[in-house]
Amino acid sequence: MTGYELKGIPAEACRDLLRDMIRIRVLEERCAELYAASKIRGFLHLYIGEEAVATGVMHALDSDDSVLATYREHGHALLKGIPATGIMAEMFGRSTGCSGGRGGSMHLFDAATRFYGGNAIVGGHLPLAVGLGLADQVAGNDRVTVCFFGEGAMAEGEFHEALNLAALWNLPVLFCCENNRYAMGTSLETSESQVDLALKAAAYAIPAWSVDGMDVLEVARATKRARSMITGGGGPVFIEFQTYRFRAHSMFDPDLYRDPAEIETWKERDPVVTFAGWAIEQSLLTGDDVEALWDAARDEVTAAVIAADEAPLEPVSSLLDHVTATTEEVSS
Amino acid sequence: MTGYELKGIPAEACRDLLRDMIRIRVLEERCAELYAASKIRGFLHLYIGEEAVATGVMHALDSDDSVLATYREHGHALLKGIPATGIMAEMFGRSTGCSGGRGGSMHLFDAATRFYGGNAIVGGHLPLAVGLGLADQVAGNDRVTVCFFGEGAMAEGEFHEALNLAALWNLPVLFCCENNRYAMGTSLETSESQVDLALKAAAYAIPAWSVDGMDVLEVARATKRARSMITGGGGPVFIEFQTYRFRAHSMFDPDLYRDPAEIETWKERDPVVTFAGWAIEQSLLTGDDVEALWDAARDEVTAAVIAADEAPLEPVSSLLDHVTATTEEVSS
Amino acid sequence: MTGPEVETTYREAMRDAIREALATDDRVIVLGEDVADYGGTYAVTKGLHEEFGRDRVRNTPLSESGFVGAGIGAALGGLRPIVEIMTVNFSLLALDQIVNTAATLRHMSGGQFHVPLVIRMTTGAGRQLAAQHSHSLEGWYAHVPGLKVIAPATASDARWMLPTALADPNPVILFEHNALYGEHGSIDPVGGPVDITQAAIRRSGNDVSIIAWAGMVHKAMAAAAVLADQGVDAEVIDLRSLRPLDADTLAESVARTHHAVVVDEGWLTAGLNAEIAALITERCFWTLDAPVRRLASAEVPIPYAQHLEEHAIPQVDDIVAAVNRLVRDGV
Amino acid sequence: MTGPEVETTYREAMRDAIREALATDDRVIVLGEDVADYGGTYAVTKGLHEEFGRDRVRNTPLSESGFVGAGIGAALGGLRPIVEIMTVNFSLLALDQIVNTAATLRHMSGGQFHVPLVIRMTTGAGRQLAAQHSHSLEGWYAHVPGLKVIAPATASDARWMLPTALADPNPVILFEHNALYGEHGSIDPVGGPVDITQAAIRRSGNDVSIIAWAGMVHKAMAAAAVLADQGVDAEVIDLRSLRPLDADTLAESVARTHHAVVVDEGWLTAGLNAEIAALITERCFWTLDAPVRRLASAEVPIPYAQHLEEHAIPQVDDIVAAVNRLVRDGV
Ligand SMILES: Cc1ncc(C[n+]2csc(CCOP(=O)(O)OP(=O)(O)O)c2C)c(N)n1
Ligand SMILES: Cc1ncc(C[n+]2csc(CCOP(=O)(O)OP(=O)(O)O)c2C)c(N)n1
Ligand SMILES: [Mg+2]
Ligand SMILES: [Mg+2]
Repeated sequence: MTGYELKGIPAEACRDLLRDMIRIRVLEERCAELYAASKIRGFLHLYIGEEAVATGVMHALDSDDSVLATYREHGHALLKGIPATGIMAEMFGRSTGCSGGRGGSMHLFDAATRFYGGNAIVGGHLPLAVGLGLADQVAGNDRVTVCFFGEGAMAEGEFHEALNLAALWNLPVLFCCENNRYAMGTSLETSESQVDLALKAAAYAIPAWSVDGMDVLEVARATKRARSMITGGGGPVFIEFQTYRFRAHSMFDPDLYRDPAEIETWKERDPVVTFAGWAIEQSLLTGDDVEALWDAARDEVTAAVIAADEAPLEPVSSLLDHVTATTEEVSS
Repeated sequence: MTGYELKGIPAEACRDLLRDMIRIRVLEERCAELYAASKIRGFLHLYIGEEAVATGVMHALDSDDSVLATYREHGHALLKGIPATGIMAEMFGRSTGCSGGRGGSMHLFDAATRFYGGNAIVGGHLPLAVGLGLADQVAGNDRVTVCFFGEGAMAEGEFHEALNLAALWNLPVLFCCENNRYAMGTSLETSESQVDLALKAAAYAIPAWSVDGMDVLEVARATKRARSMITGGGGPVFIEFQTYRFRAHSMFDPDLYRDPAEIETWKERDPVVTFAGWAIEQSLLTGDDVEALWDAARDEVTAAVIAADEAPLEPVSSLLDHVTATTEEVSS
Repeated sequence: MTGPEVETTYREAMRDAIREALATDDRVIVLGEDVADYGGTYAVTKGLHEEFGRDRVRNTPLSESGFVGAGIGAALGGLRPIVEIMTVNFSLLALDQIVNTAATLRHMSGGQFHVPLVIRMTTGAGRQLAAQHSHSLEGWYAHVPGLKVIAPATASDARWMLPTALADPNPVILFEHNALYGEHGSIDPVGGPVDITQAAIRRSGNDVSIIAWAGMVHKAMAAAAVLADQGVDAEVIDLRSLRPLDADTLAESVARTHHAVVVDEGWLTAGLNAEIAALITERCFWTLDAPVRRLASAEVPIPYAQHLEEHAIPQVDDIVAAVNRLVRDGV
Repeated sequence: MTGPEVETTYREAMRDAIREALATDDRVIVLGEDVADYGGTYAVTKGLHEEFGRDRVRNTPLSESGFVGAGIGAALGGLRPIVEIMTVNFSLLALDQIVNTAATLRHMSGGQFHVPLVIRMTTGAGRQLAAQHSHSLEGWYAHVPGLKVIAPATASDARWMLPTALADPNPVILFEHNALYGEHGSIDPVGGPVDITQAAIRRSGNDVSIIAWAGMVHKAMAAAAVLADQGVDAEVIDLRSLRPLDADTLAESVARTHHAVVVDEGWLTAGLNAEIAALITERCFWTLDAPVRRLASAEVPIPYAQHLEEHAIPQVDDIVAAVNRLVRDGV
């Protein structure tokens, strides 16, 4: 059982953290149902079990910070500020989707909140994060670029190239490894010869540490610390968040490679349930408060589903839109 | 000044080491002349200054070991056992060349001695070394695959992917980094955020150390030690050899990026000159012995040049040969 | 050697082929992301690690360049690796290894080395996987001297093209279309290696030659059935081998039908469709009644939304319409 | 706006273009291996780091995927990066970033983002650099929706195509042919961005249209001079833009000359040459007197030996011979 400790986190922030974890959980569970109902198609990757990571990190960021994530990004998108309606409509392939229906589950984007996807080539977005950091450094912005990726991505060459560049150029980038111990069916032990992931960052002289990714308070604290190191000019930071996905990799995955007992053990540390229990125990929240959060999340997601279902499709005549941009489009 | 120490190296081996360093030096200097005379074309990368690395390593290997190198590989090819005639004819583009004139300076190959190039995509041959090691492991050979590459290659993703695979699978591969401090005009400091290169191997849980690459005895000793760890089943080893190239990167390089004083300082540690001097001082060799080694090397290379100059060209009608293999070709 | 045909799926046929290779040749290993416990992204290698062990059916980390390069090295070292890249989309990460090493080694060593390697990967769109997971880049691979490129479209070819590929001393790229795995078909269980120098005429006809491969073969066949009802007798040619191309079969067919339509799931511009059109035109300029018609995907990164994706890719109706226009109006 | 022409080289013209971009737009940075102290592999950026500092003319480690991806990110973040990949051969390592990210981001975000990035790289063979350093893969890039692809063949275009590319809100791939850097030419120092929607007719003629780009333009011009002496009046078209292609100029020319020869330094099969042949045939089927003739490199990894390399690549004599056969014998 996670031993939550408030430390510097304000009590009212706990409610917000719980609320957001619940919002992700509800969104994801609804996605699973909608996939079964064929309303959502393509690949669908759920974040259930890992909510504390995105939630803790996002709460420690400035709204102006840039965020990049993988194809398992609904939660990150939601907390970055994309309305559930935009996310759901996207997965329904509707024109009101946050990517106009062209991206789907794996490619949520939002320029307004600086959410740079939704990237489906494992490791491919790490160099992008470096470039965004470089642009901020050149412009003198004190924004941080936060890049989420799985532990599986760390075996890709891009990981190595991106960390080296970020460190060489002292860029304001926070690398957030969501170590859920599996890359599809490949366990960390068969993916990395060195399973102490923070050690890898040392190969680039990047400060790095490992954090309990099931403890939303620890996640938030670690991120705050990293962010202030970065905005203080200390260059990139790497954090490994140790977490676990409770569901299969995607809706196609029969999950043959994990011991059900292992899954159960991790479920005992369910970040939403344990944190809610602790908050009640600590009298930070009442049981009714928690129920209200679930209700609100359900209402939010239900409204999004209804809106998505009613939303229009992009006309077929628009198929070739947005392949290249015109000067007029980008200057308007 | 390098403080050579014999330690376990037999005295007669010293003569062989010196002989081979001299052979490389003479070969390379002749190449430079032949390039100026337009007898050799394309890109030409010289190994002058770095001879102790290839020499020390090669002397510690079994003749059955496999070797892969970069485009700066004439010396490695020579010591692996490709006759100077085959090397020179290759650079002349003749049919008697070790690659039939199709490879040139950057692509010396020899199946008989297990010399797998001559590879001109920086970092591209590291995964090949992993595969050769895998084939040996599967077949139960106790061969070692030795892969040379520059420090510049360590920034490429392939380095990272290859080391991880080799370590994960415990393969018999020796990674030899020839750290000559520059990748073309890019200094190590602008190429790597972490300049302690052996530390990078730790990120893959690979044993690693750094060796004075100007001291042929140290190079040989380190390689012996690594080789026996590997053949003992210990998996891959990484060695950084600290060295320096006395010439420009290639014949096109005006060498604008190095301080001439830096070059001079390193030249004081010329591996051929200092080792010859020490061997005489230690009475391991006489001055005449050393002269004889130079003479023999000059004769060897001169003969190779004459033979290359007289050698036939491949007929133009053979242009499309060796694009794909036929079953008959490979089974014969 | 032939025996009684049995019903199976494209996926199982492929698996049987791999199983046979593992069982009959010690040098064969299977390498790739999730080929073991997960069973392969498309479940092709499912169960094989239990049969042959994790050393021979070997999971790799996410590192396409690294493990494809390792496959090349292992082939050089005497093994016969079957490397699986999950999809052609990720093969871009390994393209340097394939083009600069696998395809060049033999030539640049003056014929000393050869690289007997099979690289399997899925290709194609149609499953709402969006822009980064829907490429059809067969034409790129078909461009490269030193490679052979094949694309089984039927269960039978899925079963019997792998032995051909494994017997080949060169790097062979084997494309499996992601929409075909569930396709049923009958195979000859004791058939034998397919002759990949020959394109397969899947349907004979006299009015038009429809040329396709992989997923598009099935759409071409469906179109031919519709066209038959409309009085147009279409010949359907399944290329099977994309490098080298069987130019003779194409030329012979078009010389008879005087009309050709190429159907390519990849993008139009500079796709393999262009090569086929150019090749046919060179060989049949004087017998063609109209220019070769090219049907290919719209010039757009494949969108997620189903209706948009459908319109981006050539469909049966598009083929029917194109053939009708070509045969009746000459355009 | 035009001024008196000045003599320069292709290399210096390119450098002037980059210098102007750095001087007039703060958002421009130059990124790549050895662009600073070394001066660029082909000395194009020589001295610029002294003028503009190492932050704006920034050396990268050997990590093509990493720094190209960083360039894409920087473009998203508001910069106008000019990324140099030393040669097209190494661009294979960055192809995932270019194809899966740079080319898709706009579409898959529903038009929210754009990637104003210029990627420069040298291309071509002819310098005895052998199989891993001699590719001509322009056709691959020309295949990809979301990219624009240009290839200046003259000093003037080298000077004035970069401004066009930098003004474009999309990723633009700019190919420089390695054999052209020393070419002299006159440029208008106060010219202005080239209209890359238009191919350039480098020589007007009535008997045959020779279509080329980059290094092959010069060989086509030399061939046209020889052909003129032989009584054949050749038109030479320099494509300049490889994506999009200026199909109208091609069609208009071939409708006049009735004969077309495409000269491609890349390999024949499924090369850009095939697209041009197919495109022309579609537009001019009824006015062509013979099939479009494709001249391209032999299907072999480019060998080192000079005589073999020469025979692998289309030469002036080959063009002359092909045109003569086409114009006189119709093949
Ligand atoms: C380059 C690349 N190779 C393979 C894939 C297929 N794939 C998608 S997700 C995945 C596993 C990634 O694992 P990890 O990075 O740990 O992230 P997680 O899914 O666990 O969040 C794989 C192999 C891909 N999308 N991109
Ligand atoms: C992938 C790739 N990128 C760039 C180049 C061009 N290039 C050739 S050698 C070289 C420098 C390599 O430096 P290093 O690895 O230190 O080896 P060294 O030349 O010093 O022996 C570069 C950039 C290349 N051949 N391959
Ligand atoms: Mg994971
Ligand atoms: Mg170096």
